[in-house]
Amino acid sequence: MQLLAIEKLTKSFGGLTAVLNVNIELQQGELIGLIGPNGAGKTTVFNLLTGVYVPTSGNITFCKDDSKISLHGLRPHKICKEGVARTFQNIRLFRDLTVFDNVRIAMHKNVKYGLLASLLHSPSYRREEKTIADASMELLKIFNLDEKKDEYAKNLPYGEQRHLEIARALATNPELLLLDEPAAGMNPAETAQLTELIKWIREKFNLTILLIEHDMSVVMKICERIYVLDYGILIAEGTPDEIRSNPRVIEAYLGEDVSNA
Amino acid sequence: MLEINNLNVHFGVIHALKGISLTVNDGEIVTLIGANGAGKTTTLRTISGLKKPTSGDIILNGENITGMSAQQRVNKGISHAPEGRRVFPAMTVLENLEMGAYLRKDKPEIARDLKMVYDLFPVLSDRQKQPAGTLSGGEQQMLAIGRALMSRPKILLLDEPSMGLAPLLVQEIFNIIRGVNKAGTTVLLVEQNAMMALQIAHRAYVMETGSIVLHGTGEELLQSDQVKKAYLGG
Amino acid sequence: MRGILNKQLTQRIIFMLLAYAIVQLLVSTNIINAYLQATLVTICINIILAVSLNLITGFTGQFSLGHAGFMSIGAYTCALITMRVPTIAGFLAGVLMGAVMAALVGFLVGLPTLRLRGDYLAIATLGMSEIIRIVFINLDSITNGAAGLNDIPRFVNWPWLYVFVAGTILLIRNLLKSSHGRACIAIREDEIAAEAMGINTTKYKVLAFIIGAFCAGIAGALYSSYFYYIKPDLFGFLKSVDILVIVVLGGLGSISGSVLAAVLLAVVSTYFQSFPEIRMILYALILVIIMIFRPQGLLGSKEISISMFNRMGKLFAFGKGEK
Amino acid sequence: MEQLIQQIINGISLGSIYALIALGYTMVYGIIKLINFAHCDIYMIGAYIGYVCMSKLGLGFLPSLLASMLFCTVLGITIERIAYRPLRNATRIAALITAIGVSLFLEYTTMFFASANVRTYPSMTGFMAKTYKIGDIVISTQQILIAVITVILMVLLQVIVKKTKIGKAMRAVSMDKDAAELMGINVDTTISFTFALGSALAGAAGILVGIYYNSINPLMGVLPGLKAFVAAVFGGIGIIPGAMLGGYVIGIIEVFVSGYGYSMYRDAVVFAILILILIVRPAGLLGKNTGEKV
Repeated sequence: MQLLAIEKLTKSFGGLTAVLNVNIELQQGELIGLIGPNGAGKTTVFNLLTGVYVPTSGNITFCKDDSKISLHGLRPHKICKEGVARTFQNIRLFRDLTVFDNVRIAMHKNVKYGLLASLLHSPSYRREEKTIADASMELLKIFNLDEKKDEYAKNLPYGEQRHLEIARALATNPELLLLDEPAAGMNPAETAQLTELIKWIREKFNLTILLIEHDMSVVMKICERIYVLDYGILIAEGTPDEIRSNPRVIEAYLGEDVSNA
Repeated sequence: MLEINNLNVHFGVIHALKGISLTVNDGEIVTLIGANGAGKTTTLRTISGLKKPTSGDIILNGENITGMSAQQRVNKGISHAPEGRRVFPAMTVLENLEMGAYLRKDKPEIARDLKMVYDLFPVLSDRQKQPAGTLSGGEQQMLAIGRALMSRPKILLLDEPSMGLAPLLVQEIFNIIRGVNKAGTTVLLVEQNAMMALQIAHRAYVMETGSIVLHGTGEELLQSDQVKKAYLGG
Repeated sequence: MRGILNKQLTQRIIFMLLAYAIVQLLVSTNIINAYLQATLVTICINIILAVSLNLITGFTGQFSLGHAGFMSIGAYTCALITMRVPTIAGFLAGVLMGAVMAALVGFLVGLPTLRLRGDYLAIATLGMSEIIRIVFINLDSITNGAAGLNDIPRFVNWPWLYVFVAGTILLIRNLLKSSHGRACIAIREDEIAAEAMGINTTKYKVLAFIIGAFCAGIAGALYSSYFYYIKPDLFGFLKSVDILVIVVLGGLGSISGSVLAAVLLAVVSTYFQSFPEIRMILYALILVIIMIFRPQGLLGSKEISISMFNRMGKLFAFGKGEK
Repeated sequence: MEQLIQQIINGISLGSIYALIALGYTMVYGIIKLINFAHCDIYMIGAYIGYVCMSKLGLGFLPSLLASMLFCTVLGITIERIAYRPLRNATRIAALITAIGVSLFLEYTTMFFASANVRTYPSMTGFMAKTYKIGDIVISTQQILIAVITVILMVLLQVIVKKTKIGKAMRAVSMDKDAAELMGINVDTTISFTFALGSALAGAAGILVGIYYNSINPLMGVLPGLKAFVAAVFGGIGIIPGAMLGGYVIGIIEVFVSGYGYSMYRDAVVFAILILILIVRPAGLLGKNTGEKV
């Protein structure tokens, strides 16, 4: 079943076209890679998907419960509410808040009690706060962060910050998860561990994942299909094996060494 | 050429460098590898004078430079291409390169070095008049290295030159580093990409949480089980 | 768990009643005389102002230099109402109307925050409050212009003050401990990430301004009612700075810090009354010196809580070794 | 028509003064991202120094101008060194409060020594007091002087910033302090130099206002300071030609609003323009809007 359809997506900044006529299609439950050289427009695609930028033209359709929703022009928080969550290329945690609060904040969209209830700490406030706390702890346990719940996010080691960012994205209870270079800055051992984790959370949370990554050991290993962007244009799409041997991709991005590896 | 003895650095209460010592010999490429937060960048920042050490000595060609300001160190021949490129975004490529030669007064020599940098990075020559902020990540990295070379350094400190670059560009950057070194500049290289770094380095140090835990030739460390397991994914 | 909660609640109530009773006793025995009473009122009003500005600036991260503008709207509204209806009902209606009017303007001031950040917002709010002041000066027929309003009936006494101060602190504290409050704090930390996590940043920024302005309106109303004389120049740029200084001095993001700093500054400024010529010079010097040596304020973003006293109490009770 | 030209002339005189002050705000903001609230008081002190030189020491206009610029330069550097440098890595709000503290300190110290009373500048005589009439339009020597001195100083400033090495260093430091330091630029010196330039211009503005309006007082800087800041924001803060443009525009608008009988609202109009500009074009008239990179 189709979950997301990007059709003829284009974004220009002034005279500069960052993304041109890009088509991407995700089926429910897929794990798809998006690769390409720096400045090819990968993160711009994420920013268009999550509403940080408004597309110059094109459609983004998200299919939920048999209804089709256009994400075009929606504010980021609306898009998050529809079920799209993301991580950021250069980690954007709430650095001066605790690990626990980072996750609790991301559960905001499901909170039902109103302003008055929160001013007066009514029974419905208490009930829901307890639910939020329990759910947050459960998530933190999955990432082995429950022991560190009162630690400030900025004090976590780098790898754990990346994990917390994923946990926080999951706290919004998404259907589609966008990961922007989750392995950046990790050493190979950490990267291998992260690769397993991504595979595992997809099963556990029944997710569809779109992944930007430079580390081919991750992309080639877990992605079912890969899209390749270069100068804002899709130059290839296919299985890891097809991509690895695609001459255009080798020339623009991979180089000989990697494709042989 | 460069010698560091028992260097300690603190950020408030955090002990970031715990008495590290290392040497870089004339003409070498020495690489510093290790996990995030191990203290690699702090080491470079302390050498170039952006961060003051709590104790320890930094010696350049026999002269103790620990107390010197960053400018004095540039004058003595240390040049640092920092993490994240840090080019001046609103200045043109040419102006950026000129800033690299800020302390120099020998106009003809500067002109020659400028030509040398353009030969090394032809793409920069094509984009002389373009603001540096509009360059791609790879081009900015080249500019950062070129700018660092414009002070005509004896030793070049490079911090994560491959970060965030596509595999094809990573290869190119490492080829350039090797070329710069062949042309006579000593290099101290901090890298996340341990595999590539060890392949081009003469010698290497491994850092963990503020200390140096291992050192040897690039070849030796490539074979070391400890390094393989932690940094090469083997 | 439930037992502890109740114990904490009881302690809190006892603490609050005690604070009320002690001051009431001091007032009725005239240890707090008329002169000190003015200081007490100033402290209370400043607490309301600082805590509400802290919600905007300290917790939601929206830099505002126009809090005095909101205050002046509360002050004028309440004054105009009580001067026509000089009864306790008129006073309460005045406070409420003052707060509502201020909140309304807060909503208008909050709108530019949707586009502005940091210093730009600070300057915009400063401009807005200057405009309010100039309008008050020029609405001669209603506000009596630059000369101001005189003979405003006085209804403010300690019990009323206490109700409004405790109410403000309690409501804002409760808000901050809820998901809505966490949404505000998330905006301060990283607006883009907050938005991406499903928080309607527009809504919460404007909300912070509305609630903050509402409370400032109350403070202004209390001011006009106690000091029975107001004029536009009382609510100029300097007044906004005064409030901001209390917030920064106490610690951005610390309610108890704001309370502490409000008390401290009032005491210091009362003491300085004895040397009027150099009072402002000293004030300026202290400001600079504190910022240089403690830029994060007295408490940083920490709170003084009753459980802290409990822990200290236990430490004394059990002596060493208790952990 | 003649009234229109007359008002433009008056607006340019007032605008010149705003522009000179605005330049200091814009340069300092460009390099350390601080709204230097004390800047308007440096301008006030410039006016007082001019007063002392001209009416107590009996110096002529030009020597007084230079003395006032020099004194303000030293004052600006000192303030930066003592009050702002320790806070360079502190939060923006702490730095802002410090700036406000310094501003209050200068105002009330001046009040302490010179009293809060208004002082009257010595009246100009001879050539300096001349006015010229073209039809119904009146131009005074002082107005010409203000316009000419302002233009000279601005050209000088442009040359320094664009052509000299220290000017390039200023640009580099404003973009990235660490990287600038790695080029061998002395960041502290560069920042001091920026304060020196801005303060010298404020000193000049102070004495020009003195001869133009004749009266000065310790709080005279507050409102022109705010308006000059508005001018800087109007043109695009951090952009030098922007500050000049903003100064002239604000000056002319203000004169027009007063000229058509709304002088009570002229300050409100300036602030309303500020808010409008910030909302419609937050980076200012000449600024480029650079959103945060995600």
